[in-house]
Amino acid sequence: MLYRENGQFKTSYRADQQIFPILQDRIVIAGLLVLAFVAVPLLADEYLLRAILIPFLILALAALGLNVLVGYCGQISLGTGAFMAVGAYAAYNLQVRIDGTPLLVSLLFGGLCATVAGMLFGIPSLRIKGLYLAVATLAAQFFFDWAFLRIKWFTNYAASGSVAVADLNVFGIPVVSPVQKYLFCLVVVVVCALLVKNLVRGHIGREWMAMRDMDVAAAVIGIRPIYAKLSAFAVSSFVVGVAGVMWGFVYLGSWEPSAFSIDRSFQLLFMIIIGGLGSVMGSFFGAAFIVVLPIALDRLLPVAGAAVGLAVDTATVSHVVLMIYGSLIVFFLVVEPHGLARLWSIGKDKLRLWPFPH
Amino acid sequence: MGFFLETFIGGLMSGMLYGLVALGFVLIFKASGVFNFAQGAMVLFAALAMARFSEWIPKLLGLDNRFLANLLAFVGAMLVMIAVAWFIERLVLGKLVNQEGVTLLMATLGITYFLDGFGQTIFGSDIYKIDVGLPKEPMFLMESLFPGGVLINKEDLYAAVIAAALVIVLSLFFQYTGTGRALRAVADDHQAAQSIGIPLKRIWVIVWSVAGFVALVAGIIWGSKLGVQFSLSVLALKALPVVILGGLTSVPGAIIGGLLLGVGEKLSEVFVGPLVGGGIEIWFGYVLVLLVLLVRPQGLFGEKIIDRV
Amino acid sequence: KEQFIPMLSYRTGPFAPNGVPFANGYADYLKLVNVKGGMNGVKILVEECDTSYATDKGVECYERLKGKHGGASLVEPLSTGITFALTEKAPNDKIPIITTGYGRADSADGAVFKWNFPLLGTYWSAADMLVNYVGKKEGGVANLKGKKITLVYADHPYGKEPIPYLQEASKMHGFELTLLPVVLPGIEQKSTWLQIRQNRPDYLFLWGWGVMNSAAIKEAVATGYPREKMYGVWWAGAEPDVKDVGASAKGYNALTLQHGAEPNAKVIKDILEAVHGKGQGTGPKEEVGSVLYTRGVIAAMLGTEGIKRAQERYGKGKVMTGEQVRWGLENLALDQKKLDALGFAGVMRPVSTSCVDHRGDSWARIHTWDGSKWQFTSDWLQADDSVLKPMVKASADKYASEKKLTRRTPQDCQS
Amino acid sequence: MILDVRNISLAFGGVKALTDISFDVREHEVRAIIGPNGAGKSSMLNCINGVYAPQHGSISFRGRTFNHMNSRQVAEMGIARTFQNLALFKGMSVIDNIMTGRNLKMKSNIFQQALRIGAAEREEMQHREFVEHIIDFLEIQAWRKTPVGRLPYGLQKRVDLGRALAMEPQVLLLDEPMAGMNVEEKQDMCRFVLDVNEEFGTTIVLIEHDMGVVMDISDRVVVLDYGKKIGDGTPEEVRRNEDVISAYLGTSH
Amino acid sequence: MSTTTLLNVNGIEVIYNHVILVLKGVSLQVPEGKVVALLGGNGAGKTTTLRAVSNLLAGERGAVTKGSIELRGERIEALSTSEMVDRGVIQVMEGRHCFAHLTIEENLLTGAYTRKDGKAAVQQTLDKVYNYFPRLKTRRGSQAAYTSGGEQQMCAIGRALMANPKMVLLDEPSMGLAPQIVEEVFEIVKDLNTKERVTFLLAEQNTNIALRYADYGYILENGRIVMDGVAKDLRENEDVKEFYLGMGGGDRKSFRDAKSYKRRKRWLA
Ligand SMILES: Nc1ncnc2c1ncn2[C@@H]1O[C@H](COP(=O)(O)OP(=O)(O)OP(=O)(O)O)[C@@H](O)[C@H]1O
Ligand SMILES: Nc1ncnc2c1ncn2[C@@H]1O[C@H](COP(=O)(O)OP(=O)(O)OP(=O)(O)O)[C@@H](O)[C@H]1O
Ligand SMILES: [Mg+2]
Ligand SMILES: [Mg+2]
Repeated sequence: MLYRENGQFKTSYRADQQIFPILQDRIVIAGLLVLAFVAVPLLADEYLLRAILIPFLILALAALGLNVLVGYCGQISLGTGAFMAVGAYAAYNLQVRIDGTPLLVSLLFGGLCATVAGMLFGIPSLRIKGLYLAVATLAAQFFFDWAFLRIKWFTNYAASGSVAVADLNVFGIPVVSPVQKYLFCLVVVVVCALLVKNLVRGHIGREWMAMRDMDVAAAVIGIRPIYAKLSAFAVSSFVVGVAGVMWGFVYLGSWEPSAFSIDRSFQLLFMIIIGGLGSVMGSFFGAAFIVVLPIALDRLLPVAGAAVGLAVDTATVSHVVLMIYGSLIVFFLVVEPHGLARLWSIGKDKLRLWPFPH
Repeated sequence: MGFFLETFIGGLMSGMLYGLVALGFVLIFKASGVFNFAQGAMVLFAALAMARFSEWIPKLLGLDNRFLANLLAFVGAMLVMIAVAWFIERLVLGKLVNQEGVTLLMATLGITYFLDGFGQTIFGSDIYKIDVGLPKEPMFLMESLFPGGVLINKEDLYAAVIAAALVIVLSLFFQYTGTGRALRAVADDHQAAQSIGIPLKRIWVIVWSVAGFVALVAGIIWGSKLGVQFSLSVLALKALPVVILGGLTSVPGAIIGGLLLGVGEKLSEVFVGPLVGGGIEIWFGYVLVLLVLLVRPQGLFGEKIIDRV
Repeated sequence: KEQFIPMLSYRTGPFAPNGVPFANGYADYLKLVNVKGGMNGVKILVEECDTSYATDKGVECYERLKGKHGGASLVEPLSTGITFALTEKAPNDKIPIITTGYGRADSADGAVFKWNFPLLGTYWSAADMLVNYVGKKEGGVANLKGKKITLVYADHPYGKEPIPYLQEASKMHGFELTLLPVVLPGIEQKSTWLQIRQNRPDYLFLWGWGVMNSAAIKEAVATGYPREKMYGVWWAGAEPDVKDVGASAKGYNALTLQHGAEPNAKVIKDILEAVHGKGQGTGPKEEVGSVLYTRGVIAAMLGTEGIKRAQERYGKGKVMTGEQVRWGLENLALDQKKLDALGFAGVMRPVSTSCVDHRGDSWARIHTWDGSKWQFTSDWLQADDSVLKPMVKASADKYASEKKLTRRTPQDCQS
Repeated sequence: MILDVRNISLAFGGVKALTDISFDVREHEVRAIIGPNGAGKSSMLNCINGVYAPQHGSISFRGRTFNHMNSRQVAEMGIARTFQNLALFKGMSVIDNIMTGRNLKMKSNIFQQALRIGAAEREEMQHREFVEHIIDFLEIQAWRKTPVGRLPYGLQKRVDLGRALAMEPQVLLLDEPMAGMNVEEKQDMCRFVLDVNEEFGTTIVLIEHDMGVVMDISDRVVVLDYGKKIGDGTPEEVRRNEDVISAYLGTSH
Repeated sequence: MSTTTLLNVNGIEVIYNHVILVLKGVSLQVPEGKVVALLGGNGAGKTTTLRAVSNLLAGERGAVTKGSIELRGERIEALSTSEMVDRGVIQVMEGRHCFAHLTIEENLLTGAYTRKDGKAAVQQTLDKVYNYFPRLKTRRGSQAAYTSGGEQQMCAIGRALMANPKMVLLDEPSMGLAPQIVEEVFEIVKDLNTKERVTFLLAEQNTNIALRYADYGYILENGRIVMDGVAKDLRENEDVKEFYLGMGGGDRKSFRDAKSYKRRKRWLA
């Protein structure tokens, strides 16, 4: 009975168009934000921050960016890793070449360079669709992989092709300790999520979705495919580029192109599919599923094994983790093919009706 | 010139082998509209089964005949692949009828993880050997024409012949039999296919079994070339541009796409690669495909993409 | 009271065939130490984490393990990619990184890389020894002039490490260097070998890992390139690399990280008896003493010896902190006597490190596959530090300036 | 004369969908296009709004003549349409679907939208209000936030109409808007169409197979058969036309 | 009714997506060899009822949660669609659903997938279908996606007939068809019904014609059966006349002056 929207009347369209129109949702979200901004930094240990929350946040950001393109605009991309790499290497080069570039400037620069790259490789989308388009973006993926590996200038002539960045700070506040890094990521992610959410509920977002759902009809009501698709590529690659910068600068600190390999692209695509295409929330669910679950399984399994008196060796654990993980993916898809975000909203629908079944 | 020819032929051979993996993709896509990400894992799984069976069976039965051992192992591995197909239908696809392409793609990813883990658990993760007697030595042609002759791998040649035979049989099957037509119908619209009584369950088990068979053949050929090991599963990535170049729905396209790509890759790497630091074949193929798609968005032999209001 | 050593391994993924024996050797040796009463009474606690040779998984493992059980005393990342990532983290966490025969070559410079220990050898020293060895075959390095050497390498930080040295050497000795990258996992190498067939290099160096090595040898067979002219680095010279090629791989050479397959070494026998004999072996008995297994044993030994060395200064029988272990590793003095006592006679030569030299002496031999096993075919080789030192220093300086680090002062060396 | 179609021919390979079709549409009238299945009615609409490019002929809109227009231009000139096979944006809610119809009129740039301040926000509210009027008008308030994919067929048709109306078009092309509806719903739909026609002066071009509807609400009728025009005139004239009777109406009407 | 009951739907409830309750206890009987019409406005649940019978709900993430469905006394909820087709029950889906990439002829031939009586017999049925819909014959070689809406509708109906069914569930067969073709389709229904004793359950918006050809009718509103009766009686019913036949007060009203107010339906009171 707690979750009811009865009695909450909207008196203006503005109120009706809020991101969370239901009061209870707003309370929950506010609670989450407090948790994330206050409780987590106070309570979480270094491992949780460094190895789970920071990569979770950054990959969620990248997934969010990809979701704009795939989930909202319907253009399948397997070049996310490449656009992350473009962001990271662009920002790195700016740092190396102009001493004392502020982190935020690098971040934006990385994002912008990724935007340009994204739009360039988005051009074929005007002609190529669906899975076929995946190849265009794969071309980007492999091309940039190669370029950062082979063109020495990008890595500032580092012998192994691996680059590293020095200590970071924002407006003089250092971003070094896990808590600082975490908070920095959190702020960037929240801001980006908000901006993206605004876009997708604005008219540009509707253009993207229209393009995705029925492009001929979209054209008939006056949406220009070029504009809609390329703007989706641009926004998406910008966010992805920023995530790339963060992945390199904040999470890894030192990286080589394989940090942004095709595996990363697939990983991100899987995040948004399992999380929910066309859902900002879904990006976070998906990232959590794909980042956290294997780690959790990996840690739980030996404990569980020990509990039943089985000493499982590392290899078996890894293999069993793979099997359970694969099964869970299938399981969740069977329960809800549209991803965790949809599962979540169905859950809410049920809650709304509770205690009646329908 | 001799070298050019050699590279060209080398490309053709590689391409044929890519095509073989690509064929598995095409089969499943054409027959169920599923882009089967697990094809690579299936190749690995089949090859592992084959390699281990051909090792275990002689031990178990005290057999000393390599041919017989291989034959038994092949049958065993095929049975395993049929079982895999059956389970996949039962536990995964059967429950995802009429869902969108991405959902099914994702489900096949789940299958990939599972097969990777499962295969390594029961078959181990070492390098294993498949020896079906494919010759390893090189063969030199036209030695009178070019110094050193033109090198061809006999192994590749055999593989290419097998691949070609498979393709011909499968293309005929799709084009000219009622079941082939039914398969294409399923790919277009699961629900409508169901509504006219096409038994999806049975069809899917059959198709996945055939794909399992193709995976097994690819696994044996690649495995006997390279040894059977986890990396075989990344072959799927090699097959990706091939399927798309040939067209997702075309059986001959898989092979022709493979040939074109193989040749393009090798020629570019050998003749252009050194100028820019090498390693370009990995992206060159994709750029090549991209260019083709700009002219033919459905790939060379794919069915025209329908967009109509 | 236990000393915690985290263990990053990869028993899954494309590199598992090579990762497993190493990990088993590493684990078994630590078990052996415990069976023998620990390090001056301090038992070792091991926790393993699987990285699949992937950098981000490795980093997660590191983060997971570093603070456990009172803190990790050292870490062996077992991947050049992971090493690069951890190099940035170690100074904050104060955990020394041991990279036996891998990692970044310039980290031999302890004055900049305070926490890295590329013990026994780096890829530059490996390349140096190979060049000198084939030079000697030609009757002196001077005769390398005009010769063709091709490097087939994994397109990965690992494979790229030797390139700066080889380029330098090709300038110095006048040989023609061709670089042929192979994308990992390296199963498709046809174009590489077509180029080799055309180019017909006099020597071929192979910087591969995992299935890439056996694929390379198979391609060599298929294109008729003589295996005798092929020289692998020490990560391309183990049983899994040649096993399934069998007789066709005969004649293939590889540099060793001092040791080869050592089934007869005392330490291996000890392990068989005290660990496997009690049913506590980590892997199958057959692989004990194989090349990569032995390397795991050595890597583990270097770690424990570093800890023991630290105990000499900070108190025997005590659990050492990462910082103390770092001192121990930096002042390693493994002489022949100690090695003999540990059971490593004939397996490896003495090593000693210092504040500026985190690598120690780099020795190696060549071993050759005779169709069924590895056999030493050369004398001891040693890297020529007169060439390497300046290169290491220059590279380390560049790193320092990028990271805004200053070289350690002599006082710091005492800490 | 708001729309003038002259000598349009369109063929797909061997299939002649339209041969030399000419007709005109007067300002403010309801113009029906009828004909047997496959006669080329939908293709005609597709030519008018730029989805198909006819091989011959031209189309004038308010005196401007085009051989081929692109869809965007057509939309800008004020021609909207609905689709025979429901081309709704399936993943979007009813409101969003109709809001896309307002897209041409929304001007704020991407940055304003990202921040959702000032102009962007105001614009959004303004158009939302307009869309609410349409929703009220079509009586689909209860489904506002439902994803259209889940609506029953008939309601989807209404949303399709709503989306076209949101463009405030001068000419509205309707492709079988009443297919799959029962009489009561058809009556509603006719009411909507006539209201639009009367209140906003929108010109209507309508394809429909229900002769009752066509004869009742249209001012003039074009009859196509196998891509050819076989009749043109008021409902009464068409009803008496022998060709039309034999090709399409049959005797029962 | 003297004939046996072929299909017996007994108080079924259907829920989509675990939350949306669409059918709230629908019961109906279809006697063997009769034509039964299922009428009702948009969203009443006609399609859902048919899907429940032919077991196509799963693909829409719907499920029958209560009640039972029997075919010749056999419970069929657990059967798959293809097993239903084996038992002679076939559905023509709403919205055409032709196989877009297959040609019209291939579409029709897939319809005969379950037939075991040989090529000649199939060819005969094919000729029969072409005979019913000559338009299809002229378009036989083109891919279904490129045919007009009406042609696709004919294709979908023809495809179902290719299976030689015993019972056909027709979902809005008249949609998008030209008037004579609609008449034609219902003539076919009558033809098959009388000559081959094929049973029909048809969901149809065109109440007028449906009630002319049907023997019995059910009216569905909001997931409930609100009225049923012999077709002739229904045609005479005042409410049906007004709401479904558009003949309030006896005569057909012009669409031009159709009411713009709503009268409450009596059965909703
Ligand atoms: N896949 C689905 N998911 C959720 N709800 C659905 C789904 N399909 C139908 N519905 C809902 O079920 C109700 C009944 O739909 P149904 O399609 O059965 O109606 P109908 O009587 O066939 O209408 P129409 O005459 O418009 O075809 C509608 O309210 C619709 O919104
Ligand atoms: N894109 C296309 N490619 C090939 N043929 C087409 C295409 N579009 C339409 N046709 C053919 O052109 C003819 C006219 O089609 P159209 O859709 O205009 O018919 P229609 O009059 O709207 O019929 P209906 O009343 O059945 O909707 C049909 O025979 C159709 O098959
Ligand atoms: Mg039409
Ligand atoms: Mg319906």
